[in-house]
Amino acid sequence: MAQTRTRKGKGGKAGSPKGGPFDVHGVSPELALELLREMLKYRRFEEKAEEAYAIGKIGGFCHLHIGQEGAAAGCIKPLSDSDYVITAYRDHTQAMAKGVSPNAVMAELFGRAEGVSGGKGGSMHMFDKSVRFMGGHGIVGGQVPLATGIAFRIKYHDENDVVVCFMGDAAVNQGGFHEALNMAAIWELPAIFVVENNRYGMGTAFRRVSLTDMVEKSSPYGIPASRVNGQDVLATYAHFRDLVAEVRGGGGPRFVDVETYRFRGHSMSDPVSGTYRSKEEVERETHEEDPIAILRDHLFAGGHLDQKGLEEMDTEARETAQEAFELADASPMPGPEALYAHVWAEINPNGRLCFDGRGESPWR
Amino acid sequence: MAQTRTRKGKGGKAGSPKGGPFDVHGVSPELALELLREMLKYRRFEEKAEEAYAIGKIGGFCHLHIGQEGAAAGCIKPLSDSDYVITAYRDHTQAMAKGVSPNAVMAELFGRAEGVSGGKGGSMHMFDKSVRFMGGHGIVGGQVPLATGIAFRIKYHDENDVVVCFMGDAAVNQGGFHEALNMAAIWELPAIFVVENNRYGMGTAFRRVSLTDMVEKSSPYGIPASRVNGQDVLATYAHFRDLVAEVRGGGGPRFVDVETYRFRGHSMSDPVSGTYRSKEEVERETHEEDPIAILRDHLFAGGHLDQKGLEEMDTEARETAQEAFELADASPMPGPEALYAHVWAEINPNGRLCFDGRGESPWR
Amino acid sequence: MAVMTYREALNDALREEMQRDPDVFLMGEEVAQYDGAYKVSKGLLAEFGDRRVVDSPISELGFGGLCVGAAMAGLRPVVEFMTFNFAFLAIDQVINSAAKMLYMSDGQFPIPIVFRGPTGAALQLSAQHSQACETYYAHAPGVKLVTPATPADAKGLLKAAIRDNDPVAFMEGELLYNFKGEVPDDDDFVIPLGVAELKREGGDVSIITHGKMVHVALQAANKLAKDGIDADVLDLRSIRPLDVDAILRTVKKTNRAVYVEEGWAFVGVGAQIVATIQEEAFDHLDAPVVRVTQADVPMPYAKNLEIMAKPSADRVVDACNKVLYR
Amino acid sequence: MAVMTYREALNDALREEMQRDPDVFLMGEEVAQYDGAYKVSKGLLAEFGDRRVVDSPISELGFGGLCVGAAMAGLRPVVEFMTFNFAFLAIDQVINSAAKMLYMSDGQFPIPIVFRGPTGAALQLSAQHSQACETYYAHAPGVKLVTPATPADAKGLLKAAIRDNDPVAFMEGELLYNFKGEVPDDDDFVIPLGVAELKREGGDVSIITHGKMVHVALQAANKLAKDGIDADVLDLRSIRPLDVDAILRTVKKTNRAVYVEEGWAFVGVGAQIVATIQEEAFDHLDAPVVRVTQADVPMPYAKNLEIMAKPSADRVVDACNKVLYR
Ligand SMILES: Cc1ncc(C[n+]2csc(CCOP(=O)(O)OP(=O)(O)O)c2C)c(N)n1
Ligand SMILES: Cc1ncc(C[n+]2csc(CCOP(=O)(O)OP(=O)(O)O)c2C)c(N)n1
Ligand SMILES: [Mg+2]
Ligand SMILES: [Mg+2]
Repeated sequence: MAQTRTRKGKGGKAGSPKGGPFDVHGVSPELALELLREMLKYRRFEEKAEEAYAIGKIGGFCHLHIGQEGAAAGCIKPLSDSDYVITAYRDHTQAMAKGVSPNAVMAELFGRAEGVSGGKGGSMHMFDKSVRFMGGHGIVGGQVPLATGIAFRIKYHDENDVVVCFMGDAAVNQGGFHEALNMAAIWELPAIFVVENNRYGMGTAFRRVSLTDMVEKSSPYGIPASRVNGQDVLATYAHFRDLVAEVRGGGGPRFVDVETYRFRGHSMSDPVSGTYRSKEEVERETHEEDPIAILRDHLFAGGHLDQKGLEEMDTEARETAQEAFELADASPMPGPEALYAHVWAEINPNGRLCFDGRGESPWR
Repeated sequence: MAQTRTRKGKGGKAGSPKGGPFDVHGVSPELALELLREMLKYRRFEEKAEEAYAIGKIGGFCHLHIGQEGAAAGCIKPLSDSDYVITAYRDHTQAMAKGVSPNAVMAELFGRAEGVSGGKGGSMHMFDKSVRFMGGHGIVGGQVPLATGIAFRIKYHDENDVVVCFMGDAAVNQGGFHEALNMAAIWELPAIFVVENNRYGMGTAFRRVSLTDMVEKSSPYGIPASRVNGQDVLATYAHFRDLVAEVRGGGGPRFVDVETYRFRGHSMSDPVSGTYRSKEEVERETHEEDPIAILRDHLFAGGHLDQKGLEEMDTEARETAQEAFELADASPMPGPEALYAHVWAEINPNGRLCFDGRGESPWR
Repeated sequence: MAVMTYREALNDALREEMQRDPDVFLMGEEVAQYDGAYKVSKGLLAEFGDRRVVDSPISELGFGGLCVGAAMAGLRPVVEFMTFNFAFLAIDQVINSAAKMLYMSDGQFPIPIVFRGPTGAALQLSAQHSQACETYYAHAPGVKLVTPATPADAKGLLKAAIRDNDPVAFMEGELLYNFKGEVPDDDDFVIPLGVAELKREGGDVSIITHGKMVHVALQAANKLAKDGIDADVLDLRSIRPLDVDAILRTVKKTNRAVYVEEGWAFVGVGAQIVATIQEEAFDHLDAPVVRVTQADVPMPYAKNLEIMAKPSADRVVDACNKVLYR
Repeated sequence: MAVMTYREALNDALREEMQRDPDVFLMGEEVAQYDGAYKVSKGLLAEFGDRRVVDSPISELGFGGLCVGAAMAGLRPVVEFMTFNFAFLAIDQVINSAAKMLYMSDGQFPIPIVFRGPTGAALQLSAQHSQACETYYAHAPGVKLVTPATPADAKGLLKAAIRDNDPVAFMEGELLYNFKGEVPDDDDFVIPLGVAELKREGGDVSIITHGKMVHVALQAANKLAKDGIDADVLDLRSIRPLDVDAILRTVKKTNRAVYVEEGWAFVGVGAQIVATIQEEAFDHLDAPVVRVTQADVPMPYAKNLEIMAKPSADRVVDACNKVLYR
């Protein structure tokens, strides 16, 4: 990874003021090391997925999270097991951050039976109820009302959990976002709405489709907004640790602009740079704003990590990714019975549910 | 009409400061008299519609504008003929304010061939292209994107017109409102979005479905917002006169909270008061905040009108309403050929467009 | 047996299911403080409080989606759409979230939700408030579609829909709410989805229908009876699951069928029923199946035009005569 | 005749119609600066500028409705939905505004608009990105539905759709964009809506279909030919208006028909075609019409399952054999 510089003029709690980043953010070096380990794991995983896509092991759309690992690690780390996470289609690393094994994510990408969604969801639709990872949704903004409903359930049962809802910067132009935030506000639901603001929705720069800053977007609902530098995982972690405590305490919903950058194309078919962003911009960001490099440098500077330690960590991450690849590749395709499985939750003994005339469905 | 008191603490340009309301608002007494005449016309018209509904001459849903006449008169008066107006289902008086004859509106309510929409639209769907009255729309919030499109057309052809889009306070909770305002903002379209804020969407008080004030609703789009007392038609007129000039000059869109009150039930089937607002509240508002009485008192106080003049004006308004009733009642039902007319704009000589198997359509 | 209105029957079903299962809640516009735009939820706020009877903003996409999310997390929402005409705004969440969630998640997230409200025309509500919406909810696998015609069915089917673990679109009729009929007193009166009911027994022709049109079909059957024609009237009650056996039974008996549908014919529910009949009872048909539907126009406001646009008993009689070659 | 791709043909049609009529403009996500998510609008921004080629925010309901409003005010918008799967968010404006406006306004406001984009599945895009959406746009009167299968049709029909004064849903196919074919050079090459094309002439059985499935049907016909069966392949090209005469012509010739549809069978376009055939050619049918469709499941991601879910030439062959009682 490249040399880094701290992102400037972005507000929030970013940067390395005196006292050092660990002290300022109240993050122990151990935890910081753990965050680095995770981000490296995500990075190597996504690189492996990229590789697998290139050789045709993965199909369909595949949206990598490379460059944005700080959001997955920093926002999700403060959550407890019973908290919920939901996101859009760029969902591999959030799934892993919430506890899904890389093997199950990779197998899903390969469309195999051992995938976390049985091979039926694919890249955009990772689901794991056991760790309360609620998907993986492909309609831009569609997960925002869903998240609000999960938060509704938490409040309905007077539970202590929170839901973190990720979305891209383009999702705030969807009407459903506004409708959902309004309801979260009036009913004081325990939801944190997180924009992974990578500045582009596909090829459209956020500033071309909004006259105002991201943090303005929750103001008509009276939802407190904040901004944090997502490339600084320590700041992100600390920010979410505090927010989660507020929301868990009954403080109502929050809206957070997590500033980040996508180091790859929108999906595998989109070039890294081109019509909508310059090669220079991408190179500068990749060079200066890599969340992994930034944290590595902090840890080096604080003496908590050395090159050898980093290399060990990286080797481990690469091995995890490689293992995921191999297991996925060895995992069987879903059996033909999977085609008709789980279309319906119940068999109605009366009447017919399936109408393709093929005679192969269990729901005749 | 009852005695009036000026609405307090509502910001905007309401009230009667020294200099008198005419001077303050730069409205000539003649224009003020004209506004009074119009509001009286709307009031008597709606009362006549109420009567006609009660005896079964009008069917379906019928949403009266009684109490809100200040918005129709004050917001639309500053427009020129080539400007556009579009609104929701509570549309009778806006149609008249934009130039549709009361006769054509009443005939539409009666479902007759001479109705402005040929009897096919009814109360909720008044349309008159010749005066650029663009409807009459029944899906809450649905007219807001449409208005934005009309504004798009104005800018596309570099014309000098503006579009005024009315909506109820409940419409701001529709996602389409947000999507449309954002586009109006980024493309600097000549649209004025007007909330006729009567404090209730059907039986739901605005404060129950919003934590913030109405004027906050356009802030994420960077659209300047303002508020005016819609029961003070002079203030409303002056406010819109100024806004229209700004927008016509290329100032981009505006958002206005016009504070008003509905003196009747939501529609003919909804009681005037009951579960969601008290009898006392309705009586107080009707008593103290009647836009007609407020203007009348100003005109009396300034010596521009006396009781006799008022009575003449009122008689004229009643006659207009009565004539509309009688003409509507005498107007023929649409002929049977109207059933299939205007389903399609063109006959495609090839292929069939109509599929009801009745053999009566011109679009076979 | 108690005699009650369709509205009261729905209200009973909601109340009983909410009493039975604390995870059932009702959300929609005006359902709580106002007791429902059509008073279907009357008294529920008083009994269950605003935690379980929730007035929503006018945000169909938002509260529709919110309830799908609540169902993902284990609740059993009943969503009231003031009418299905407004639910076009929410249909993305019905199709793309509710219908597909279980499948995409390989069975992890069932969505036990009911979307209910009136479909079709009332009186002179014009084009944007009078559309029959069945087609939009019948097409996609993953959503059930239920269309009760009587108070007893309203109660028994709504209870079944609420207990069902799949998303159910439950389509009522504004013009049915005041319709009275007998309803069994049994607190556990549940009518399983997918069972059609032969509302009238006859041997000459099969009138097959669903929802509000059941009453039009029965009227037509009475008229035909005076003319010596004895019709079966089959009420499908649910469109998915579909009681294909009952359809085939009546068609194989009479060899002639008419489908009556409130909405438009083109790619309507009736088109599917016709297709099913000809696929599975081809050799039993003595005449093509004829459909009686709304005129293929948006619903006009004017009283006379609206009457012309709607399907009528007379049109059904004509259709029956046609398939009987009379 | 030039040989070009379906994508190029669409691009040509857009360019020519924009040159021809200054009121035609294109709006959608990524249509301008990015040259189109699928590059259909390539070069149009450069030629026409950002007044007429407009990148929208991801606000389907908003820009769909905006364009309907622009059409009310006299422009002729072409709306690109990145795919029709995302247009569920906008369908309220298509049905409740675009389809009903002319009628509600008694003919005052025609809505000359084209909503275009891919429908149905590409490769492994999973449930939320692979739905065939025809049913939702075919049902309501007031909207036309066009489904070109070849480059020539893509060009000629898109030009017709843009010139048409009614709202047109114009459904393309992601998997068709690279498909090559001959396209007449004529700048005024317009194919009128409502004219089906007999893509292959045969006398034994009629394979009727639309859109992408035309190619599957032709494959099937080739396989059948090897087996001595000669099939008609009829491409409807538009679903509304529907070339009923062409359907009846082929059915009356062969007396046996198969409908092939990319999407689901239940209340699908095929159901309507079956209903039309049995209503109007009942006595000419020697066998029930059989439909070949997507499996009645949301589209799965896994490659093998997706292949199983889609209609295939082999399934069409089987269906033909079935109606031929072989
Ligand atoms: C409703 C809808 N419209 C369009 C698309 C196509 N699409 C997929 S991702 C995307 C861009 C989203 O950008 P953003 O929200 O910023 O998320 P990012 O990809 O940057 O993470 C678009 C337009 C979609 N999936 N859903
Ligand atoms: C999308 C949609 N949802 C619900 C309705 C039913 N409805 C008609 S008017 C109305 C209340 C609207 O209130 P508001 O916007 O404040 O306007 P007002 O009636 O006060 O003028 C409702 C819920 C509708 N027409 N459209
Ligand atoms: Mg983005
Ligand atoms: Mg209101």
